[in-house]
Amino acid sequence: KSTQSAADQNGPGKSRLVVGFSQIGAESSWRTAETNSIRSEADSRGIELKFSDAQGKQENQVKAITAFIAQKVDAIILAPKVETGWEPSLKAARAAGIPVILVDRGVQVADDTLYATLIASDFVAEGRMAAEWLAKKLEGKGNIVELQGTPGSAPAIDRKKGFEQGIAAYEGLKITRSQTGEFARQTGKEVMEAFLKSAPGEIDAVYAHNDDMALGAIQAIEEAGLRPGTDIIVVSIDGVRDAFDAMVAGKLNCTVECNPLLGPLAFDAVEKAVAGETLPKWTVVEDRVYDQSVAAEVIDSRKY
Amino acid sequence: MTAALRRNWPLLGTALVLVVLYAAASLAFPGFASLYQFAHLFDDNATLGLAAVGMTFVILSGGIDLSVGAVIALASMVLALLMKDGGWSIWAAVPAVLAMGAALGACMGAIIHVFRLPPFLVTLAGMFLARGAALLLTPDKRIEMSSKAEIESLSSVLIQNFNLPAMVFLAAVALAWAALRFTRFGRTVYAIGSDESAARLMGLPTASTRIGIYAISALCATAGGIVQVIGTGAGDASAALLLELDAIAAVVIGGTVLAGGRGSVIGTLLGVLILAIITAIPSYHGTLNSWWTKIAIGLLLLVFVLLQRLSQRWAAGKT
Amino acid sequence: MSSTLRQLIWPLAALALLLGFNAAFHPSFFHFQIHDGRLSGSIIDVLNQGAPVLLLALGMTLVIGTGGIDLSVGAIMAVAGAVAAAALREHAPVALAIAAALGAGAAAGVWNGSLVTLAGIPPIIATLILMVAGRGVAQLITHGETLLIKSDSAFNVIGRGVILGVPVPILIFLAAALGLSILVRLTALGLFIEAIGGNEQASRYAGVRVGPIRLAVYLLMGVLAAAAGLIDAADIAAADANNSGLYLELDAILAVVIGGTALTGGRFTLLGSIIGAIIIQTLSTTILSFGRNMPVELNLVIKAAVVLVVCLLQSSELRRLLTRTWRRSQ
Amino acid sequence: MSDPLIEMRGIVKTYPGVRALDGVDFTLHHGEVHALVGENGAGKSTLIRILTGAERRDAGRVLLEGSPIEPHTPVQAQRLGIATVYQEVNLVPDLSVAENIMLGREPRKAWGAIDRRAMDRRAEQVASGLGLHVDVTQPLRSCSIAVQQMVAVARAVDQKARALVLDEPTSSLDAGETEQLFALVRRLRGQGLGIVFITHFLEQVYEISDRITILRGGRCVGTHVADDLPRLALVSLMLGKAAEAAATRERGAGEVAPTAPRRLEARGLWRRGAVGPLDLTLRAGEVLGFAGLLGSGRSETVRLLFGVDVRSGGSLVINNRPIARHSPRRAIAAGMALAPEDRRAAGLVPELSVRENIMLAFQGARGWARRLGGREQNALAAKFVQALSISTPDLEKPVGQLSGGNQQKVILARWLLMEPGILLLDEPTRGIDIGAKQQIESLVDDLRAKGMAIIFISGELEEVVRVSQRIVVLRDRRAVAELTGADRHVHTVMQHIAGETGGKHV
Ligand SMILES: Nc1ncnc2c1ncn2[C@@H]1O[C@H](COP(=O)(O)OP(=O)(O)OP(=O)(O)O)[C@@H](O)[C@H]1O
Ligand SMILES: Nc1ncnc2c1ncn2[C@@H]1O[C@H](COP(=O)(O)OP(=O)(O)OP(=O)(O)O)[C@@H](O)[C@H]1O
Ligand SMILES: [Mg+2]
Ligand SMILES: [Mg+2]
Repeated sequence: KSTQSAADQNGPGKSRLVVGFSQIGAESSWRTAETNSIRSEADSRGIELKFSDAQGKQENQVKAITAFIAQKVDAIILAPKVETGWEPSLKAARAAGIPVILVDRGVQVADDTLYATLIASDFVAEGRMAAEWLAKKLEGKGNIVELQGTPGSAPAIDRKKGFEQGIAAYEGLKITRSQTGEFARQTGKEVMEAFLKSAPGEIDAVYAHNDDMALGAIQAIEEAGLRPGTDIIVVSIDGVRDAFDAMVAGKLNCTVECNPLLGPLAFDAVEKAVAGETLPKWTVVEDRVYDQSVAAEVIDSRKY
Repeated sequence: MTAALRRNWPLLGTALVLVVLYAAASLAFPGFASLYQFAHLFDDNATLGLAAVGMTFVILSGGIDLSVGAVIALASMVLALLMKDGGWSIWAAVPAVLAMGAALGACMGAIIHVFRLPPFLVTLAGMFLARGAALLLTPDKRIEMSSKAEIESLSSVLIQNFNLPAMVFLAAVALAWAALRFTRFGRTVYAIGSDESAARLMGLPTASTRIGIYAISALCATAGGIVQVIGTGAGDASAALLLELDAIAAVVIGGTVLAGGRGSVIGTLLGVLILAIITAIPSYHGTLNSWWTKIAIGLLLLVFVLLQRLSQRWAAGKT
Repeated sequence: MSSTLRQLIWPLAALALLLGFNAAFHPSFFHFQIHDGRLSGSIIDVLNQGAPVLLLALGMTLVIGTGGIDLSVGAIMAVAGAVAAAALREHAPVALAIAAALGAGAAAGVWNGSLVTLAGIPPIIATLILMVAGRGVAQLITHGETLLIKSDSAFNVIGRGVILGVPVPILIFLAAALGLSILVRLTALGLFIEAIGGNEQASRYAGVRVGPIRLAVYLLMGVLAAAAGLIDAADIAAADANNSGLYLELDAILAVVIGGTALTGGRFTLLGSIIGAIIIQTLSTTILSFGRNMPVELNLVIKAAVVLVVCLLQSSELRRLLTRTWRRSQ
Repeated sequence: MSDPLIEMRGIVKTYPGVRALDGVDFTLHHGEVHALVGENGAGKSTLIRILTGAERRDAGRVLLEGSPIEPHTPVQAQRLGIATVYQEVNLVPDLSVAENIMLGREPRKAWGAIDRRAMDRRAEQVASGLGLHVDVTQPLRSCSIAVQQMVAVARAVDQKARALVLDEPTSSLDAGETEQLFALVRRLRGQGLGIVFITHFLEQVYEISDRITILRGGRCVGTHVADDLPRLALVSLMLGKAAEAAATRERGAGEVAPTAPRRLEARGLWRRGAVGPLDLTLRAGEVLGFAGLLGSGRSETVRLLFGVDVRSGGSLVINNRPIARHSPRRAIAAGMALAPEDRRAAGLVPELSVRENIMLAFQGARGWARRLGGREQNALAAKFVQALSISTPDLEKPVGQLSGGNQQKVILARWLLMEPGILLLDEPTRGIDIGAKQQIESLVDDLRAKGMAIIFISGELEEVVRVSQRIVVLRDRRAVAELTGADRHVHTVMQHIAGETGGKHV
């Protein structure tokens, strides 16, 4: 096997698997949970992990893949920042005989044999689940404001698309305002403040593309003298620990889980790919809806 | 001979650090010394490199250009828009985008020169303008076009592991070197940076040169944007955020004095390579969290600048 | 006194124009109401949300006055927020957490100041180092997570509290502005800063303590940035190492320049910088309050226009050109 | 008679608050050296800047060989044949000597690239034609000011000029270099060039010029053939009053009693690559003059004494207190003051007001916390503005807008306010008109009489001899002689400077 010699170099005596992991960054607690999951899984399987944090820049991810290829790792795990621009890197990896496993977001390539598999949630489905829960809660009628994720990112596009599909069936549900909160708590809060100012008393619900923005919005609502979770329904996606805390406190109504604990799935795929097995192109990660009714029970079992 | 050596000391110092850094990384990490990685130091940093080449002109003239990152993003968006929505061929779109970039830079240069405004501010305004325009172009902030055959054929050009972006970068370095050393324009750039009022009194064309300097900087950034589209197959309105700071760092590490008048584009090339190595190392090391990467880059920058200060003092002490 | 007024006339005009625009298209901008004993309304929002930039602009004025610049203030904000949140998580008393954060800001300022004064590194590069590494330090403290602060913690008063109907961030800013004005004009600090910015070598020959004063100015900047970071963290009851203070250094520098202090150092005006910061914040608030009719990105374009226009208005060169054409046409 | 080379008629120029030129007429003929003289702020530099397009006139006409010209920039003036060497050296320090001479006119190869070798060769020729022998490839910043000045002349001369303007070209040249420059000027005059020459050295005016135009307060008060205008008449035209004192000042009082308290004592003081070792004693109530050629180390010595430069060895005692680690602050605290030679770079903060510049050192010594009140500041500043007759519309005028001489006086005011025991004056009279110069000289006398200890540096030997009780001659960065009493003669000093005293070195 061509990677054997590299493995020898890296691990004295025994041939440990060496895997490169190019992560986007540490911009949210969700992503940190994903990173930790992959790291601890590598540890427990005795795999040497080359971790590289791109600090939110695709350029850095391209550099990381270069470095992984030059080091002749056995496999590469890539959490792509955006969907395009990976072709040259993926081709180089294939030329070097290194399989690439994509996690949490897909890429657009003409030739889908360039990567081994994608392990990710279905963002469109998440948006749809959120919409369905909200429709039920509002009984099909109400004004919704939307806090979008970073413009152009796959989760922002898909969660918007899924949500719009979900509410399409209900004529009484309308998105009255929609603006980007950049997936960040502070921006989420500022945008929500502006929403509340410009349409006082007309907002029934908030749909946020992630928990951080929802938590910012909750504060804006409180400062405007309203009760989040009661006067204005708040729905978001991700299911991080803070969101469960907020649900227990009655301020957040519902969060759609987007499971970041991809480590086990990812390394299963790595081992299979290195062994030469073919994998399905998309391994869908199962997500669930959590609302206040179950929050208190499950909160202690949450890992992130 | 020794005089020439002394005059070029900052450049030699930078080269020395580069060699030591490269050697140390090669010894510490298997695979680092490969031709593949070497070529990719240029490939993966071509956009930064191009921006830094343009920035060299600006800093040599005693100015600064904060707009380059935004201009890169704008150029990539406009190119993608022209080709995708406008149906332009790449051979028509590239010159058009280059012309747009140069015009934008020329405008900034003209405002700086005519109204005697600080470059920091004018280019900061330019940065907001270009970034804002790029973001406003499409609601998605990104234009995918990897399926375009023209882009694909360009992105697969490869000579000895060096791809098109790397070649454009190296060509820009060579051109800039010749322009700075062997043209009146180039010498006037140094003269303006050294003492602008003197340059004016000496009858040098300060107005056209200053406008040219900022046009070149924006032109290089635009080329960086084009190269980025070729490399990634997309126009991206949030590309190259704060890349100007890396470009400035590369120029300064390359021995060009921020106050202007002294330095060279060869130094900039070395500076870009040093930054390239520094950012590649964490991927080899493999256990650094992102915060450690940031801290490490900060510290390396510190060590570097301090070394440079010491070498400057040493050189000054010798004269 | 009249020369100060002349200096401020253009920034004031720009602010008036902006407010006039709001009055015309968005009359509710000027409404005030009292809500739960809390004064609210867009104008209060501007000051409240603008408090961090206002604090940064105060410090940045002094730094720029000495001919320097500080790119690291955004990162210092993140560090301060992280320190406070980490301390609170360890059940430190609120006062201790605040002191620790301000101390961290002071340390960052001393670091910057030392690089500039002792090592002689140009300020833009010296502070670039901390701009890059500082956010890393903040993330190191928070382990990359958003550190939550208990929503009932007394700490959050800094960001959300109200005293006599006025939001606490505004009060913090007012106190800082007043304190700094006194410090700068009733002592000789202002003269020394302007002398150093105007001609460092001459100041040294005249026996001004150039090094210590530079250092003190960066230290002050660090403390003010930390205060801004505390407001930011208390406002959202969390320390967000990734986003706190991001790009705020640019806004602060802009505020100073729009206010009429030259980037080359020397003569500075705190009042001008305050007006500059208010202009910048009013812009964002205006655009946000227009909702979906105006994309947020427009903020950037308008900011660019404002910067250019205000700078052009202040440029004596433009005035010279205009008077000349005017005279010719006569 | 053919048209004059240059004719300026009724030139008016106002700056905010100042009428710098008020209807000035000036005529320059072919083949003459025409001196332009006047007190500081008389408007000489302004007139020149208007002639050369660096500044716009408000009214008036400029004719070149009979036809009106309107140069908007120095380049246009240059194309018309008017070349200029400005008062402050205006070259590009980071480029090479050759480039500074050739910039804008570099020889180029067929395809437009600069032919650097040809350029160096050509520059070498031009420079050596002027008696300037330097490595033309070295950066200009590594050359002395004198060499830089010569390079500026070389550049101007090499441009096929018809008229050459020299604004105080000799203020930082030593006698030999001045002579070299004059030889060149005469040669150019022989070739038919018209040369405008500005200087404050009256000897030089008479040595080189054919005609003299005198400006006073922005007005032209006369143009005379040099040989027909007695010095005294010239001086009184400049000052607007009979100024006999200027010509008849007595040599300074005799020796100081060896019992007078020692203010400053240096033993074996030196700095690597700069000066010394040096032994020096300075007593209360004496003026110690430093004489020497340019670059002999006078400025470096006072900088060392003041703690600007760090010494490599030796001891220094100020007012009986040994000074170990030295700095300007310590020097000031010990009662020392230095008016530096380069007032633009090391003296003034140009955008700060006259008041603030005067108060700077005083406030610096008080520290930041103890600010002097506004009223006291105004009173003190006003007192010194009056005492030194600094001409400024008000105390709040930015000092950068004053003329050179008045700027120098502001620096003196700054230090006199401190009532220092020891005053170091490095070229306090350089670039200053006769009136101001005389004032400063008598001020030095008064201060000495009050018991101050003063070190006085001047490029003008007569002046050093006039004001000092004791003269230390420096040569090649070392003290080579100390002259007291009757030895203080210009002639003796010159012999020591030249090293012609039979080898008995101190
Ligand atoms: N840029 C300026 N702005 C305002 N006033 C100025 C400016 N330049 C010169 N002046 C004023 O114009 C007058 C003439 O100055 P100028 O420099 O021509 O004098 P000068 O004769 O060359 O004096 P010096 O011998 O000291 O060089 C002075 O009162 C000076 O203060
Ligand atoms: N003509 C020259 N040739 C070479 N070096 C020179 C020349 N003039 C000055 N220098 C350099 O400049 C340094 C500073 O000289 P310094 O200013 O102390 O001399 P000075 O006697 O005070 O002359 P000045 O009359 O210019 O004040 C000297 O150490 C010398 O190295
Ligand atoms: Mg003059
Ligand atoms: Mg000297």
